[in-house]
Amino acid sequence: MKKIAIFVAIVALLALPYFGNNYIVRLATVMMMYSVLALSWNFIGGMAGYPSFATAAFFGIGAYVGAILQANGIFFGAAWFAAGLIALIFAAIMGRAILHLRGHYFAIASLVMVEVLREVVNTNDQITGGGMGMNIPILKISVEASGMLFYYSMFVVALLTLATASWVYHSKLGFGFRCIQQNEAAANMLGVDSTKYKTIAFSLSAVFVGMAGAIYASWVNYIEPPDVFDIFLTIKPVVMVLLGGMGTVFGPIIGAVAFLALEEIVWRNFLTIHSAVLGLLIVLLVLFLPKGALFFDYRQFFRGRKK
Amino acid sequence: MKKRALFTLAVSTLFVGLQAVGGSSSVQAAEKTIKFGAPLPLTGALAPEGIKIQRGLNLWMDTANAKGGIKVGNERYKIKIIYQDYQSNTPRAVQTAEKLITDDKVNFLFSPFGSGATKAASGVSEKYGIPTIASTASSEAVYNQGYKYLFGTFTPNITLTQPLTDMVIAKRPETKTVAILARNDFFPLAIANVMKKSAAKRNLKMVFFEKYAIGTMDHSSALVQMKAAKPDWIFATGYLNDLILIRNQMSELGVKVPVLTMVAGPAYKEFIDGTGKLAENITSAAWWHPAVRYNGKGVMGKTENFNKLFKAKYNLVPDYAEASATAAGIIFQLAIETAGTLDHKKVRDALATMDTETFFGPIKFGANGQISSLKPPVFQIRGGKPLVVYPDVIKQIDLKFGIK
Amino acid sequence: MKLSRVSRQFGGLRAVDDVNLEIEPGEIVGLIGPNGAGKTTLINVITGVHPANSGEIELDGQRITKMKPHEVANIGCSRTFQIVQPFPNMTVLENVSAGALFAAGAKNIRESREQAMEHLEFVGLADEAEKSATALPLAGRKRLELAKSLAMKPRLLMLDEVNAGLNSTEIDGALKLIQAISDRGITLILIEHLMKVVMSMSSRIVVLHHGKLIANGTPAEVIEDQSVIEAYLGRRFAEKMAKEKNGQMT
Amino acid sequence: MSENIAQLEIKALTSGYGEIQVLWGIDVGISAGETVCIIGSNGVGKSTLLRTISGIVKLTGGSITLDGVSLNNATPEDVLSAGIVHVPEGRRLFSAMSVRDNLLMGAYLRKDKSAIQDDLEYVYHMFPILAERRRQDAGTLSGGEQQMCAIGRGVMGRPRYLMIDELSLGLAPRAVDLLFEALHNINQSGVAILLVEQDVMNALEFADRAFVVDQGKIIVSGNADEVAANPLVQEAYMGVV
Amino acid sequence: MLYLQILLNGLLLGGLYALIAVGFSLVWGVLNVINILHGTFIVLGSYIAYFAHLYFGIHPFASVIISGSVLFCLGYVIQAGIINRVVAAPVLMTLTLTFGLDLLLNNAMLIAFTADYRKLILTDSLGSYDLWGLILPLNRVAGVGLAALLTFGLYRLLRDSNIGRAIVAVRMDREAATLMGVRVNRINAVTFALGALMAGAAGSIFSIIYPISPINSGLFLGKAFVICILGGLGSVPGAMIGGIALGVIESYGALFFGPEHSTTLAFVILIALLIFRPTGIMGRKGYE
Repeated sequence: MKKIAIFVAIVALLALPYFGNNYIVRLATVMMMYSVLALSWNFIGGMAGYPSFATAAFFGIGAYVGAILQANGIFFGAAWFAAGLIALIFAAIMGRAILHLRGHYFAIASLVMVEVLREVVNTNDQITGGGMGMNIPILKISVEASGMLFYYSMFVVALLTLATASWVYHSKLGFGFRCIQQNEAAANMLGVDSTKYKTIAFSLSAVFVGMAGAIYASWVNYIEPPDVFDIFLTIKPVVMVLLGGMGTVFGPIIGAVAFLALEEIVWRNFLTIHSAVLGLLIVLLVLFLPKGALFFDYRQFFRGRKK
Repeated sequence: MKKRALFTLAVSTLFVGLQAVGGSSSVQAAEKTIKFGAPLPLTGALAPEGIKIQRGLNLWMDTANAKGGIKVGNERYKIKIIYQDYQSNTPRAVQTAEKLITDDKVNFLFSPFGSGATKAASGVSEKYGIPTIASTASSEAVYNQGYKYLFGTFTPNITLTQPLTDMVIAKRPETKTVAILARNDFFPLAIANVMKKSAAKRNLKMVFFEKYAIGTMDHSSALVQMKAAKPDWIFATGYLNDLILIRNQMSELGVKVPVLTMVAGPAYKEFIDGTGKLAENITSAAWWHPAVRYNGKGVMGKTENFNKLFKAKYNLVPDYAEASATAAGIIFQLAIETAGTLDHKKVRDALATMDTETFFGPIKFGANGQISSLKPPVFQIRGGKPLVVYPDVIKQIDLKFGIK
Repeated sequence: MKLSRVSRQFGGLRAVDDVNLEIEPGEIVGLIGPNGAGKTTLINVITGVHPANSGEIELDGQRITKMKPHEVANIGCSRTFQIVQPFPNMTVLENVSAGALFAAGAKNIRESREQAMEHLEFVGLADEAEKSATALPLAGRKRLELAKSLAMKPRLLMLDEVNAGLNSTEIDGALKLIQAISDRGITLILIEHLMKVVMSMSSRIVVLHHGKLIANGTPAEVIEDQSVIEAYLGRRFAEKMAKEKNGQMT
Repeated sequence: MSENIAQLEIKALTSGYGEIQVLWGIDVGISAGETVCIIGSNGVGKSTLLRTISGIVKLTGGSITLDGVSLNNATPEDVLSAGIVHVPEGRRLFSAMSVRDNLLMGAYLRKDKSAIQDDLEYVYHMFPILAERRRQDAGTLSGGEQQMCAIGRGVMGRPRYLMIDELSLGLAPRAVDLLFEALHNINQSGVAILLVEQDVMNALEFADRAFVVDQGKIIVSGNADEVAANPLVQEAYMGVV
Repeated sequence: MLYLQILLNGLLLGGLYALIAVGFSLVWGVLNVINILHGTFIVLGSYIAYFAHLYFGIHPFASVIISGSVLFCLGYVIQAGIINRVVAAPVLMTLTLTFGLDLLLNNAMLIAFTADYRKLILTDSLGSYDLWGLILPLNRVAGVGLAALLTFGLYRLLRDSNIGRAIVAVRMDREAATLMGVRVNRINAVTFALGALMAGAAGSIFSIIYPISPINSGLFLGKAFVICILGGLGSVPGAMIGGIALGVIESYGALFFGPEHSTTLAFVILIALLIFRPTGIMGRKGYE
């Protein structure tokens, strides 16, 4: 049942560019990007239970690494891959430094990472263009072809993230994350090397986001620090995961899709008050459904038959 | 369970409401309309600018529609501008532009705010071949991308700083040194760099050149250093809030200077309101000023008429951003009426060959699409009003020195 | 297991004060003392939660003084908590398999589940395997805690107040279980507030008071020890008892 | 003693935390001005009993009444207003607050400013060391002084019933003697005292009556001297008969 | 002289920063809630001062009372009505909630007041005073003086009043406070309201220094974060020391590294502090 559903979904998404117009494809690309962000945050925030606000930092790193490499003539695919790698290394190093903090302190340390990086990029204008932003070489292919290229690229990264999430969830690693999330001291006593596990979770939450950031940069052709180190990039995945269900495999994706749908509808119809409507939704969500709006249905759906 | 039900109810009510709102607006298409897309930063850091552009565009739309709309061949079309907020986020501006083209199927597009976002979004309109007018982009880099469908109403930045420099030196030959404080952001930095060039050309010595971060809440360190350098001329760039703060702190710290130039802001009423007496004698340059006098074609007619209509609608004196937005609309209208069709290619050609005059000034685009005919005025704030000091044709008052 | 001159301070308080102790393989050692005597702190020191400020700890000749908790766990030294700490959002089986997976080196989750199931059967919780850990009553949770520790395949197991809060039938069950664990050759340290419980089980009893080791001997020796009685029942009660005893003798 | 009519009446009280039941039917009655001690080993529910009376823990069955008025659904604030003050285990002083501020917190619900001042003087008189250290942070006091401060804080609530959890825990004998002396004085002023204590002999010597709790039930009760002689007491503590 | 002047500037800036952070820190320390709304509260205070001055000619230093009271009430209602429902939930929940509320309130302000920058201009500005070459900007000095007075007032309130002691007590030991008869929910609401009051008062004072726009809320919030970590959480002296430290660091940072790097410097110091000394300069000991 579960496998059929996933298969159908993948086929439908693969076929999407042949049916939808450019705007739909663009929206679908955003959806894939959101899924990557939400799934990634879920590693550290949902599974390991550390309230990370560093997503925008990884995204920005990815975007700038990808942009700089491409500006220096590196093939775009290689640049994207390298961007993910650099984000991963950065997360591993920073994770070592800040993962001993707990609760609010960790949240803020991760948030401040975003601020520091934005300022660093802003002031190193020799490499990054600083406040002038950066242009990424445009691919010499047709509108439709480039739309499809970025859609499929984002799709592949999303699938990769999902596959990783699914694997982690069912492996020793994910088990360890869940132990840490529920009781770190007890997990330690059971032999979980929590420092190592947390660092892995943090790194996992960075690598795909870094790639997505790089693809995004190529896609929009132009990036500037406030846009890729945007605090909303940090908050949105959290809301998506809250919406879909923390610490689950598919929850983040469902949350991402739901969030995008809401965002689009609200954005289109409430020109001047869309952020208020979004705020209201968040408030309602936290007050009435702290476990995730869509948490229960699909979980039952997937789990029900197994036992 | 109860909570979930409640939430579902809330969300579904919201959805129904949304659909209702979304649906109703697209129903009445009985009369013929031309759709213009305008991605604007209506929220976020650039919201004040976005709202200005919206004002300018709305004035054009309402005035033109009141006169029957745009005449295409023998038919008259009503103007409909579809606004989309891109939340001051440049990539979102790109996305929004594409949405307007493919989803809302607009006929023509206005650019987002500023050079950065315009440059980023221009790729989209070029891709789809949609004629696009940028009302607030001045950097040549925007127009030198080889795009065919992008036109802009602002001359290059150097046209602002060069006349200013020439004039200051002509009127006050003892001016030898200049200090620049620039916001580390696309346009402010660009204009600061151009100023540096203009100053170098006139052999002014640069005694201070610093950038400040976006969101800086205190300029006292920079100002104290600047004061110690004793410049003859201080040139500060940034947006309204930065410049108001800088001006106030200059006064607090007793920074006195013969010439103080600020870009971009002093032309705005909010700047003069926000600095009061301290605004006195600040010089600035902009692409337009309400004191200019052009015998314009199109629905606005003369500059005086535009000023009057604007005042009547908003109870405000228009500034260059608002005027440029209105002008962008009129330029579109003139081009469409000349072309006599809505065909993108033909309207584009009409724009490229346009040679006319509007309340905004003479309109003629260079080969790269950037306007080449405009002579931006230099002005100085005197008695709480920005008065033109250059060019001589429309000069209202003589340049005065000394800032306290 | 050997502790030499182990101390741990919190601020000015010496929670564990210069403790020397040797434990032979297979022994059941009762660690007792009144409230706040430093029993749990001593366990925390051994397991690396609050590393010792001074002194050395060895397990089978291996120095573990500076090891982190998970490292201590991985070399076969496990414990239960006084306040039971199951992972609340996991099933009973998952809780136990965590121990098998991380400390006992089960190859994969399936193997750890199989091992876990054995341990659950051993402690008599096999029927509750799929229940949520929080759904168990207190006695069940204590058993779960035991199963978790056993799943780690420990050489040395420290049981922190496994009987606290249980009624007498439950305690009897627990004691049988502890005996069975000991029969497997696992060295046990029983931390108990109650002498009653440890009396029957322990081959040796160690008494802590104010962080200091005040007695170390067989149950019979310890129970007669003046300082132990004083630590437990208060000074006057001890004096009274001593007087009574003297009275009987003379 | 037994002719006194119990005013704080606890009947068939059950309570616990979540699904874990700790108290399994406690019956205790305490009259005005009495001193009662509750003894028993760790984890048998003594503290839970006090916490249930003071309203921190909700009772699940039975009843608590004071002068015939039910306190079953009372909030801690109500219980305090009714004149029952709870000095919790571990003192629970506000460690970064001065001694004086801690004492004033005890009088939080009272509005009678001048009387509060008088009571403050009374506490300082009772524990001169607190007067000396009134400006010092409570966290810097020694264990004995902290307990004095905690009791003083309790007294500041003008209790009719003062419940003290683990008076002598971790304290030097000299301090314990001082504290008992103070409790005696407080009792002399008409305050009933309910003491939970592990130092059995001290407790029994101090109290009029005693209860031994084991596994959430009262297993022995009666006159303090009788209880002291009961071999069950020693068993409850040390497991020896 | 340059260094001295910059020190003075830093101290003055720091005084304002302290006022930004003190309410935020209090709420964080007592309720364990990161109040994202704080920046928006400050802006709202500024608008109140602006309109009070525009329509009634009230000096912003006097309108501190008005904006403080309005914000106090608003804060009380928001806490008691909304935030209290999840006050015990994990960090993520309360933070997301206040983030949502902030979107709501900030957007409401945007519609009500537009994003246009406004600035309150005093008709009788005090100007500057030249003290042997050291320039004292008097309006700002007066503003900082008032800020210090307000901060000190809060400090005394927390130390000397019954309700203040209750707030501190709740912060230190919730259950023990309950045993003293403190109604924790009410204290939570009062604390949040006090935090909002301080934000509103700060807004009033800032109205003569900073241009006013809803857009500015993020700036204030960012500073509050940094100051809290610098000074340690939940204590008034901590917020003051953190604020002054940040002011001085930024001022000298701008001098030595250039103004574009001064905020970066502050953040770098912050991250270093978090890594090596998460309790802040003051450590845990600092108390109201």
